[in-house]
Amino acid sequence: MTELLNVQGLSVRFSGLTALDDVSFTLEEGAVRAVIGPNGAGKSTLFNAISGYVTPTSGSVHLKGRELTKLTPHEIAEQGVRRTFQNGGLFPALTVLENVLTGLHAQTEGSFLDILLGRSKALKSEAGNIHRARELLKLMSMDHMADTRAGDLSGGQQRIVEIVRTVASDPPVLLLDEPAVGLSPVARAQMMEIIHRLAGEKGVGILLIEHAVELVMAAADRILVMAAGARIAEGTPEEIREDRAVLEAYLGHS
Amino acid sequence: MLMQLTLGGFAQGAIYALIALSLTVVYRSTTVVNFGHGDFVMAGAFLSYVLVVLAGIAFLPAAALAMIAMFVLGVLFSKGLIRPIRGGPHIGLALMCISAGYVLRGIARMVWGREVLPMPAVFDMEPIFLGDLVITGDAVFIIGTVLVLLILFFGVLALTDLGKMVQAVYQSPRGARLIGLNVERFNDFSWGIGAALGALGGILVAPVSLLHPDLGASFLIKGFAAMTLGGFGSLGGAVLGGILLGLAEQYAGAYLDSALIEITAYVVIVLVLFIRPQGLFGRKAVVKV
Amino acid sequence: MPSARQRQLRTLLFWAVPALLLLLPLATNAYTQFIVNGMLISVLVTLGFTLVIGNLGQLAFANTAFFGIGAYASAILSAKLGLPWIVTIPLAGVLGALGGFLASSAALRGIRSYYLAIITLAFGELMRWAYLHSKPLTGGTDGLPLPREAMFGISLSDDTLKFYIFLAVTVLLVKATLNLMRSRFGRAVMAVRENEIATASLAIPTARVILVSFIWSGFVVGCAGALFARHVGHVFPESFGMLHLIASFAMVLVGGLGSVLGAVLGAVLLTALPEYLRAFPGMEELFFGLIVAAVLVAMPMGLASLLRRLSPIFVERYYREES
Amino acid sequence: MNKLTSLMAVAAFAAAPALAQDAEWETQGLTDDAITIGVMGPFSGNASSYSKALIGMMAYYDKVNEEGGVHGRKLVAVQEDTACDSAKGLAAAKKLISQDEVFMLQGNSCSGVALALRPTIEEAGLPWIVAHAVSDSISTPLAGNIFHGVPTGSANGRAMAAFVLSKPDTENVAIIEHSNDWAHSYSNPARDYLKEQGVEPTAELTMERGQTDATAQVLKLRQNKPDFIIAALYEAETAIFLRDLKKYGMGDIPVMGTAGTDLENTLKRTGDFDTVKNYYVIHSYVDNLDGEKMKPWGDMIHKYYPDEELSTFSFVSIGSAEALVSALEAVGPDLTRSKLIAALEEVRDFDTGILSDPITWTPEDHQGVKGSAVAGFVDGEPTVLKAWGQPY
Repeated sequence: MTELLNVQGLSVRFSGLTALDDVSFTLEEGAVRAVIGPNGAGKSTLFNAISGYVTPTSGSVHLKGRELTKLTPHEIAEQGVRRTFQNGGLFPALTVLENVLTGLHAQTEGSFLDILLGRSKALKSEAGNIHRARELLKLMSMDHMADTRAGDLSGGQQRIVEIVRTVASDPPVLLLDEPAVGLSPVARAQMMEIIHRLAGEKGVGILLIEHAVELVMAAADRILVMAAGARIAEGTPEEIREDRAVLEAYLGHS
Repeated sequence: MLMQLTLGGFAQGAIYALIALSLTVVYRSTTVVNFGHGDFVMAGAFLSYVLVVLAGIAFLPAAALAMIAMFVLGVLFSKGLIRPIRGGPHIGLALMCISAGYVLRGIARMVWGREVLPMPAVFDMEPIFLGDLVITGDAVFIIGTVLVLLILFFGVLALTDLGKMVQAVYQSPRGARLIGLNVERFNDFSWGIGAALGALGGILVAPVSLLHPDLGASFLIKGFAAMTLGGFGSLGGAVLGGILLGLAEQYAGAYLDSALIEITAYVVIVLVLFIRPQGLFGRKAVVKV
Repeated sequence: MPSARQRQLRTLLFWAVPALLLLLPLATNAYTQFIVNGMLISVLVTLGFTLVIGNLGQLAFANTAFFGIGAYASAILSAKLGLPWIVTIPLAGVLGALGGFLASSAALRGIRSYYLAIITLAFGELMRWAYLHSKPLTGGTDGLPLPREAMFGISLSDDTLKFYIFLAVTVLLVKATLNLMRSRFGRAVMAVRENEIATASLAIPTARVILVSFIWSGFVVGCAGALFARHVGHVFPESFGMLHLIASFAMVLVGGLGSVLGAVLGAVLLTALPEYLRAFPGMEELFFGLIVAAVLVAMPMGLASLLRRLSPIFVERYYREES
Repeated sequence: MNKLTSLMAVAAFAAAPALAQDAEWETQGLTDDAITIGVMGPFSGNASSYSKALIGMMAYYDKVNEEGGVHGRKLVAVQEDTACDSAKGLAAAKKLISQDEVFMLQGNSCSGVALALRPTIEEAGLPWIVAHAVSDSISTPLAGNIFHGVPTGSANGRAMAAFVLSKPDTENVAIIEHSNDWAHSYSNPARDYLKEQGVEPTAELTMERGQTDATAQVLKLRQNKPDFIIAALYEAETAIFLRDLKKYGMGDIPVMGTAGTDLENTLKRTGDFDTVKNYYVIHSYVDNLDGEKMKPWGDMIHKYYPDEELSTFSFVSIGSAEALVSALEAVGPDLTRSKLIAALEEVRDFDTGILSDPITWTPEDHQGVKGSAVAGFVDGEPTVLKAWGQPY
């Protein structure tokens, strides 16, 4: 399998506090890697450091050999590492379709001037994107909601739309920040299905933060366990289930 | 000349400090910046005029009555117009404040639009000459009143139970709600205090100035500049910022060019926000992007 | 969503309105024509304003500054450099855009919300001070008269001629702004307002979106300033003070925050209304104050939201599906 | 006028004044028993205190009407608000001209608005008597239909400077002013006059509207020790400036103010005679405001506007109204706009009984009032003066 993401010795320190301590791992095409750990373990910091919202103190992130470490969030997204947000990153006042279209921003052709003048180049590209967005929504059986305000959707629907928006541009790497939180069992199953399909059919490399253990165990090929900013264990779900350090980390905090 | 300018700067700065403080009181508890505050200041001045000149009440009781009236107006404004749109975008709140100010100004204009009103001098004391320095009754009166008020204000805040409660709310409104404090009512109260303090600014200016409905506009900007300079949200900073702005105006006017007095406040705002957005004492005034 | 037929109807409506307006001078006298011309200017000012405070969600009050910059640019370029006025319109727009760039530089330094409001207010007043104290260029307090000029053999003091020029500029800029809003750019602008952090995660350069919004707003309002310079024929510093801000606010709000249709409606209505209030001088402040307060409480999304409920053809979507 | 024809004949539109001089146009706004007069003024906005200036004129119309009008016609004022804003003022003028179709215009207070109006009104061609705004550029260069019925800025400014220099041994003159068109319309001609007389102002200071403190300015003046100060400040700021001047021990320096202020109200505002005893103002009238010769005029205003608080503004437009009525009388019953303009240009040395200087309008010069008296306190009484120490 081709390596997509290569994280080497990533550390983040805020005024003396170490939020992320020398974390390294790789993510391959079609792989699902979960990151688990108690609250404050540094999972979100890891995501923020990879996606450019937090500047790492040391270490590096490469996508297919290209360095991402010094790039801004939108540049990293443009390179093909896209993420969702724990608290939901949808734009509530925009419709579902508009939300998905924002995910295709960088894929739309036409300069500012083309847009201003309504030139056909910009219009054609826009029409193509609208078509694509509708197709994607149809795949998720969300096409009937295309003109609903995103803020009016249920929590589960919002999560799905956010994922549709995030994968609309076919990014090679996807960072999912607690995609199943607050979802009903049915919606969880649907989310699992989506994750499987993305990884299995499209070969997307997925990095997943999740608290729902059964989802993690079922979805992930490998699991990275963190505590206090550092990696304490890594392995397949089976290995992790047996790992003493993991048990201690969890028991010690609960 | 330096001493004289300093005294004049303190007298002007005391008024700015009062206005900045009253803006800050509202801002700290409600996170709303009252863009109509200048007109609250004007309304205070006009009310005291009505009570002194038209109703024949002595200045001090009239001032107290005007402040009480403005307190009530502030509370009503908070209850009636701010509460319904709380939690909405800042734009709505800013516009609501501006429109309230316009209503006050419109009323003043309807009644007094065509007259510029004089207020009888309050502290008609013979100026004291200390060598080159002239100390006037007005300056003593303004600085004295503001000083007493500040001591009272910060005293209450630091020493009484009420003050400690207020500080607790400033720290964490959610925590305050948890311990059973009625935050809504506390916000109404803050609006009242803000309006009353601002009105006092107007009342103090009234005898040394003349009254017209546009009186407030320049004070609003001065208040903003003082707040920005002292650090947004810092009560002590607002006071200090006001004094410094008063001094800066006087020095700039005398040593550089008198045309600069008018824009000192604007220049202060632009420079502070660009160079040191947190002001002298404030928390950082910028939103993280 | 509007059906294909409704979309056609909407396009038809969009062009029918200005087409019908071409006949308007038959029904007006010099006074009513002057008021209508003023409405067109207000439409542009409101449009530029609503883009920044409504769509982008930034509390920037630099609108009067852009307007003044545009008006003075037009007056100076025609009076001092002898350029034909019509040529100064886009140039005034460019200078207004420069003002927009300055305002955005504050927003991009993280000066947002109330701080942005205060610093942009200060910016506007500093500009006014600059007009007052740059006498050789701006005429200082005496203002700057625009030179007499004719186009097609008709004097530019003629309100009918001005109407056709103003109408053309307004339709062009409204159409361009609509194109903008119904493109990826328009969506990005809204996205920044809704959630700036999430926007960046979608490969949208948020800083550039903010910058370009301000620049376009400055351009539109700057062009409006050039129209205003010719509308009045004489530019004074007092025309660009804080007092004019409330009228702009009221127009944005009554029409509907962030709506192009709303900008047009609000500007037309609230330019006309004070003329009906002429019989009650001095009531304007009270009136605008009460209107804004009432709209904020009772109808926060303005008239555009009422129309939207009336018919889906008034629903503004941030994408464009050509039929 | 048929709108369609004018629209198609666009070229004719450009030549509107020429086209407009037809018979119908000549008597627009005129009936057998009424002459409609458009009265523009700042009835709202932050300069609305100047709308007082139009009261005297309208009271005079009422008086004339009560006495039977002019050749049987009543003078009907149609008021329009300019809010002292150029766009609003233009709308007001266009409304009066093309919607209300008034016969003529009289009034307007704000110079900026008047300057913005000038091209429109000049093109429209109907007579306009400027009854308060002072800027010279309103009536110079000559516009055939625009007449200035008050002393202009240059007349006032020169009168101010001349009075200042008429005080023996005046060498050191300082100027303090607002940075607005109103203040400059006084101070610039005063500067010019001083320069002609070889006097260079030693200090030029600004004090903005709304400032409540003049310490910095006064301290600068204290270092400067001027013999005379020219103050082009509004009422409120004048009072503050004088008060601070006295506060800092400079109450003995004479101060020359504009026609925008008067002694009586300045005294009322400062509440202290010592503060204003060395204050002089441009005073375009024959007597002090509560003097014997002004009393009938004050009574006239109060007859029709009982609640009016009298100030120097209240009287300013009466003189031009008198001149208008005399010209209307001279034309006779067959009134037309052209005849009125011709009659106005015949007004020579017209003594209004209220303005200190007579009104003269000639075909070459429409600035009717060439000078102005000054008022100051003499022995504690407001007194009209011709020059330093010389009563009017």
